[in-house]
Amino acid sequence: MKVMISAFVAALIIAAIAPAALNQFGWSSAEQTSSENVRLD
Amino acid sequence: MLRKKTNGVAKGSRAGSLLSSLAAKTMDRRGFLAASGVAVGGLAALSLPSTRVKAATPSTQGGEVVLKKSVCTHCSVGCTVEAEVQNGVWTGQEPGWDSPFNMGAHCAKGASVREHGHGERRLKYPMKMVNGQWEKISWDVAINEIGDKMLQIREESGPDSVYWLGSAKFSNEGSYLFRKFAAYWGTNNTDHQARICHSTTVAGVANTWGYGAMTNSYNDMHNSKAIFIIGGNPAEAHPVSLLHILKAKEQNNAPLIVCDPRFTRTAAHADEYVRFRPGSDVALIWGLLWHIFENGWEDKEFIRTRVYGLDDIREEVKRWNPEEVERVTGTPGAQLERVARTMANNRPGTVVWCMGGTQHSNGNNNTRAYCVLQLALGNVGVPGGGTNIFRGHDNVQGATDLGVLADTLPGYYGLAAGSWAHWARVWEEDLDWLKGRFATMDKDGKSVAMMNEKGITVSRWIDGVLEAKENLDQPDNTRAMVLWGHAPNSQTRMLEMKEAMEKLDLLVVVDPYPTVSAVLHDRKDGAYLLPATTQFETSGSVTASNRSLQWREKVIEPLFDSKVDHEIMKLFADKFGFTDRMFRNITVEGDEPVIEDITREFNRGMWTVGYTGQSPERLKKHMANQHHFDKTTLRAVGGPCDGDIYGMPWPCWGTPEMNHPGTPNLYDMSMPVSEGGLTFRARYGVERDGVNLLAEGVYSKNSEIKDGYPEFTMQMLMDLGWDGDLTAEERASIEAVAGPETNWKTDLSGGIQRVAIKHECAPFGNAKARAIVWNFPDPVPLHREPLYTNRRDLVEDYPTYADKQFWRVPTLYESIQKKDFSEDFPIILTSGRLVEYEGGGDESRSNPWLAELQQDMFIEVNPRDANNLNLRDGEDVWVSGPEGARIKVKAMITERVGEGVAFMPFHFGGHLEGKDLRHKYPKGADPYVLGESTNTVQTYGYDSVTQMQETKCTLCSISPA
Amino acid sequence: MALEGQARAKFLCDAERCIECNACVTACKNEHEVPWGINRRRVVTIEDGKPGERSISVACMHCSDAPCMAVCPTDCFYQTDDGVVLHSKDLCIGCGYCFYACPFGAPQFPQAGNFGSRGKMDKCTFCAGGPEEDNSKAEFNKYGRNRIAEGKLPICAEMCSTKALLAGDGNEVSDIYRQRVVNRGFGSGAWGWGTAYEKKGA
Amino acid sequence: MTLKILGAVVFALATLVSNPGLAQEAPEADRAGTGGAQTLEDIMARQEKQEVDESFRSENLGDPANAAGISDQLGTQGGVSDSDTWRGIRYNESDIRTQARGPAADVLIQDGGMPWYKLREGPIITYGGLALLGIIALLIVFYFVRGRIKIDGGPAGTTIERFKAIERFGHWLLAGSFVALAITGLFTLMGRSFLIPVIGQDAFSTLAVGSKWVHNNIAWAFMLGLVLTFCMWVAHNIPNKLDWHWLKVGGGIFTKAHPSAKKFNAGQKIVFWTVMVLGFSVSLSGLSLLFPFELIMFADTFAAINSVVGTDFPTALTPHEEMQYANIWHSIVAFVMMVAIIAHIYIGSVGMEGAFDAMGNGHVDVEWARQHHDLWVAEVEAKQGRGESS
Repeated sequence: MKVMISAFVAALIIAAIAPAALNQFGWSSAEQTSSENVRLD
Repeated sequence: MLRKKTNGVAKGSRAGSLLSSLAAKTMDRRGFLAASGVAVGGLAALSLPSTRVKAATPSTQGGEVVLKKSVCTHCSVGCTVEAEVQNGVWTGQEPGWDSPFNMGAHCAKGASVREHGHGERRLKYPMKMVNGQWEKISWDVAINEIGDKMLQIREESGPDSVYWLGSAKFSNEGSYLFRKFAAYWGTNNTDHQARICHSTTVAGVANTWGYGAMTNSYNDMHNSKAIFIIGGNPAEAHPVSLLHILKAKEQNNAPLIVCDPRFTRTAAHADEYVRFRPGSDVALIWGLLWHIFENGWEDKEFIRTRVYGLDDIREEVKRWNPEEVERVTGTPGAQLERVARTMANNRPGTVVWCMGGTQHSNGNNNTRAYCVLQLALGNVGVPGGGTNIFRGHDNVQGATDLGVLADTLPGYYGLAAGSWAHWARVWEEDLDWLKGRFATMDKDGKSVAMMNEKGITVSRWIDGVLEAKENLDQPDNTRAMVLWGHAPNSQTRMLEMKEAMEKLDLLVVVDPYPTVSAVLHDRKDGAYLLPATTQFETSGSVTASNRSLQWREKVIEPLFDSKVDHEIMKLFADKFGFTDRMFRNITVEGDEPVIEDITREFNRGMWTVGYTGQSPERLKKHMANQHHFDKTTLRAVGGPCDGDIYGMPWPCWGTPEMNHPGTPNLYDMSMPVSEGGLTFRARYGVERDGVNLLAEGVYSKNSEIKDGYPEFTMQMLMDLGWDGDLTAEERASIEAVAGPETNWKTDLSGGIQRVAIKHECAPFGNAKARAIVWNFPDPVPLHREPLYTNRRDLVEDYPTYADKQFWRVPTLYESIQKKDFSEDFPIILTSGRLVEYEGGGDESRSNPWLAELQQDMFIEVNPRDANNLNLRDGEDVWVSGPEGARIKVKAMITERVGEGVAFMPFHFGGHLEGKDLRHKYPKGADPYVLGESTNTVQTYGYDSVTQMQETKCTLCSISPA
Repeated sequence: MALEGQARAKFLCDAERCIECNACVTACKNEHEVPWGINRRRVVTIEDGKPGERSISVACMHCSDAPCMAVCPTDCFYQTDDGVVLHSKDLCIGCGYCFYACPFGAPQFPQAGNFGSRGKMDKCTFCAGGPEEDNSKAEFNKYGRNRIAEGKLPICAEMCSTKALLAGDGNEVSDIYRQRVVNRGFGSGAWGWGTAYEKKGA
Repeated sequence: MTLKILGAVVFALATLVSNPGLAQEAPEADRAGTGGAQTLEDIMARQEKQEVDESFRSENLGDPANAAGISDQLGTQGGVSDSDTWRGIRYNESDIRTQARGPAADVLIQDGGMPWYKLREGPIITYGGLALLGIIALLIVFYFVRGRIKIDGGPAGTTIERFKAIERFGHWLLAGSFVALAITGLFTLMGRSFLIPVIGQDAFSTLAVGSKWVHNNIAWAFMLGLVLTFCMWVAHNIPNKLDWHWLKVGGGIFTKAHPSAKKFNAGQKIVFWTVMVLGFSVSLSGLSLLFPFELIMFADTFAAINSVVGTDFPTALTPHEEMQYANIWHSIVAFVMMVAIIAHIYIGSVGMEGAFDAMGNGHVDVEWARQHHDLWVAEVEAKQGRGESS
């Protein structure tokens, strides 16, 4: 039983950190649509 | 809850009733609108009084909305900008429906000018370079340090070693004050963008028939039966002009003919596209005229009565048979025959040209050739005809008229003793004191007053710095450079400019943006950036391309720590100690001269071009009643401006009290002068080698002199017995000037002009237009190969000029052309505009709404060339020029350019030979978009009359990066 | 849907007139403070640089029977009585389904990645705002200015440099376009170059 | 790749059944009268929702080669009339350039939207929903017919470790996230039809935001669990002839016999491979939805199928269409998995005495083990025996 619970908890933890981790890549449309000659700051 | 909102009667039914009511209310005018090109967009405003109800705005809180009228600060069409201002913040921009120029329309730039109210990337404070870093300083410190340095240079090298470079972005008042300022400083080393824009036009056209400006107007093109555009891409450079061009194309079924090396956006809408080799304009025009003369399509009566010297043209044109034209231009004879016939069968036709024609080492020949074409067809001085020369900047026409030039005082008076005397009278200045401000130099034995010598042009200022002292016709090199509203990347030879900037003792930039001048050089000190405002932060008049003046209201207070141009001039005048003299007749409130007083002052002196009738009061009245003016004739129908032409296009003769309406179309004899009619100007005497230069028995409507006549003088009035019409005051004022010698240009009372016009005569006389300009290097316009040409076979037949010294600097021609670069640099390089940006682009590249649309500098290459050079679309390439510079840009592979020709836009800057200079900008003042400037690889080459730079035709090589 | 005689908001772009000046694009950005990377309207050029080059300005077409409305999992779209297709950013979950469904690529998203959220969808409102109270600050912040409620038409069409972009009641718009074509006759390629042959030049 | 092919085939079938147009084909119209333009028949046919072959328009796009030479009269007009141009735009056949940099900015018009929507709202919801209800009903019936499968002769009392902690962790990671994904997925698919009428839009929107967040993020846990379990159990799940015998007697469910099996019997192997194959596929399509425009896979899948099967699936797909396919495929696979897993849950819990312990605490009754996994028990004991001796 403990194992089962811990697995569920693990699933939730993974879900929680996933977006934070992915957002590091910078996926805003503004960045995606500006060339290397642009500074948007 | 959403349901409630959506089905809610509130929004739904109101909007519903809006659109349907629209339909109802506008039935009657739909026909007109559809025809006039005002689309349904217009329907809303025109049909709904509620459009002007300002209750509803973005933020309902925060005070009521004030509507301010200004004029777009980009190109020369003069689109009205309607700004909504809420407690000093520019919150909204509405279409200027009432403006006869743009009828609500804008291009990408005009539609985004509200960004000036944000000013994110503006230069925010005065800055000083301290060992390589920009540091914030106060205005006082800036003015003092700069002033002291200048006075020291003046001490050591004379006033001519400080170069005052002005701008087409000044208002008319700013321009006039700037030229006056240079005069009070004591130099003619002052100039502005017109030099590298339309100087060859002004010189060529003015010397052909009197005035160097657009003869008709954008609106007048509604009357054109044919439109011939050469070396211009209005669809990108003057988009709103297409509103008028397409109207003619659609309503009159007028053929639109576009001659250009590129298949431009304009060409895409043309009926006829003539592709020709860059730099062969004269050959192309003579090729057209060959067919016209062969078939006798010329207007013989017009030529007999109003044109001088066309026979010499015929001689030259005989050489240009279709075969030779095709050899030189690459254009098939059959096409030119068809174009010639089209122009002959569709009169009146108008000719439009822009930088493509002017920016050549033989640019003055091009512009005169275009004029000759129109003269031969009898298309000048008629509605729908003329030469509609589109100027580039919002006030480049005004800045030219008001003399921000190295070769003239305001009003094209020139630099002769008499000219100075005239302006000294206007300024109520002691002429000898003025003379004392200028240097004199010993030139081969005799001493020359620099006061009467043309200055160095903006295109050559770098040579003023780099050239050996002894080669210059001035006491010393240029040591201090003031770039007051000028983008250096709009000029060629940028590597040498970098060197020049570094050699200077003092570099001063006065501009709303840091510009490339802030980053191009590697100076450690002696450089200053002073934040000027845009024209939306002040008021004043601006002259559109069609010579109409419009009044700008102040939209917002100056942003950050920036100051308006005329205030900065006043601060320098204080520093140099001639404020009291310079502002003798101009009220100064705090540090800011009163704009209206400046307008009134030039009203009192600008007799030559008729800038005398446009008082601030009349200008404001026109702006307030824009909707009273006819959209085609530009004449007010009823209302307080009844009979006036919108903006009183110059010449607006006489004093404001005289109430002249302005001149819609130059040289149009079908109207009396008092209503805007005109003749060709008698500027070159009455006869030459026994040939009469005056008009032959033709004259403007109701003229009391039924023949040609010279320009008016007091003597002439007396001879005609018209002097009785002068008032006592006028007579007194004339006596005070030069008695009987006083002429229409120098009479400060305007009496001579008033009386001449009372008798429906043109004050400047009634003469013929000159097909040959005997005082130019090529009296008959000749084709001359560009300095950098890959057609070596043509160099022998059509060589360029001999090297010569003029405008104070040695200028090279044949010594460059002799050398053959075609081996290593096989591709012809030309340049031009993009719709999103303007000029050097520092302003427009700092506007995110525009910058997002053009993020990468590129070069257009024809697919065949691209494949031969193995370039790929969108990838980086190196472009190298014959003078050793190279730039890294993206390749755009397109059939827009023909084989062997490449094109680059000139708005980019901030990169140099592959290096990104962003870190050198003052913090937070770097434009959103940076890129290489085409002018880094653009080469040497200057017009033989005006020193116009050659940017439209050089050579380059391209290779993958 | 719309009743008999009911006005229907429509855009129409006259390709004979559009010169790709992008005024419609910047006017839109200006009016609604649209951020970088979001394009409520765009201009596309066909056969760029070749004979027959034409440009048109495209945005949300405010379809009578809009696919985006049909597919939205939260049913956040609604249509005004003028046929303007609007949506509620409060209900939008940023799933991107409207983008899959839209034939014209009108829906835009602040986030390029779909994880977490693509952010609230943004698109052309025909300058008619959103569900909030007309011209309220909330409405402006979410959807931009509500010109329709101010008695004006979409800014992109009002500022079009050559009046190529028409906006308003569908019948009005098409009438104007028809009259233009009639005015052009066959002269300016309204039906292609072939028929134009006799009319021009000689 | 094989998975993708499988996917496409299933999808193709789904499309066929869902496409009303194929039911009745409109008669080929004679368009001579209109010079090739559409006729009244075409319009009427379209209004009657018949399938109209539009190639007479979509392929009538003019020919630049007809253009007069650029320097000939009206050479600027090109060889394409305005109506050709508009058709080109309508069928997204035009060669275009735009300065807008957004994704798919160069797609002018894509038609996939409505078919995708119809497929989603129609067959997917209907058949998918029925499948779920069906399997549940089936199991209930089965329960009453067969009852709970007991251990013959009752439990022995002594237990034997069947799954180590890490194995169970992997299983529950997979299982837990799958259930979450299934439920949130169903919200997104069916919420508008079934929940909004009940709880209203605002409440549902909140719920949808939440379920979307869970769905998008817990997916990572699912994929991790998938990998873990695969690595741990793939060795035990290679099919062999024992499985053949096991299947022949139907696992002995009805015969009450106990065909011998190793750690996993054929039934469990089927579940294993179903989960692995479909789980992998659903993850792929999920990722492509998670990163729009980044993972483009259907175009080359279809190309592969076409080359193998000789079908002609579209291979020039707009990003929109890619995502439509991904979305549909995602839900189809998900439904198949849900059906399988529901059955698995039944047999692993109420369906069979002693089965749950295996994943519960990992220790199962020896007797139960002997009956269902005799060979495995033998193996284990042999190991232990050796262990004692050595």
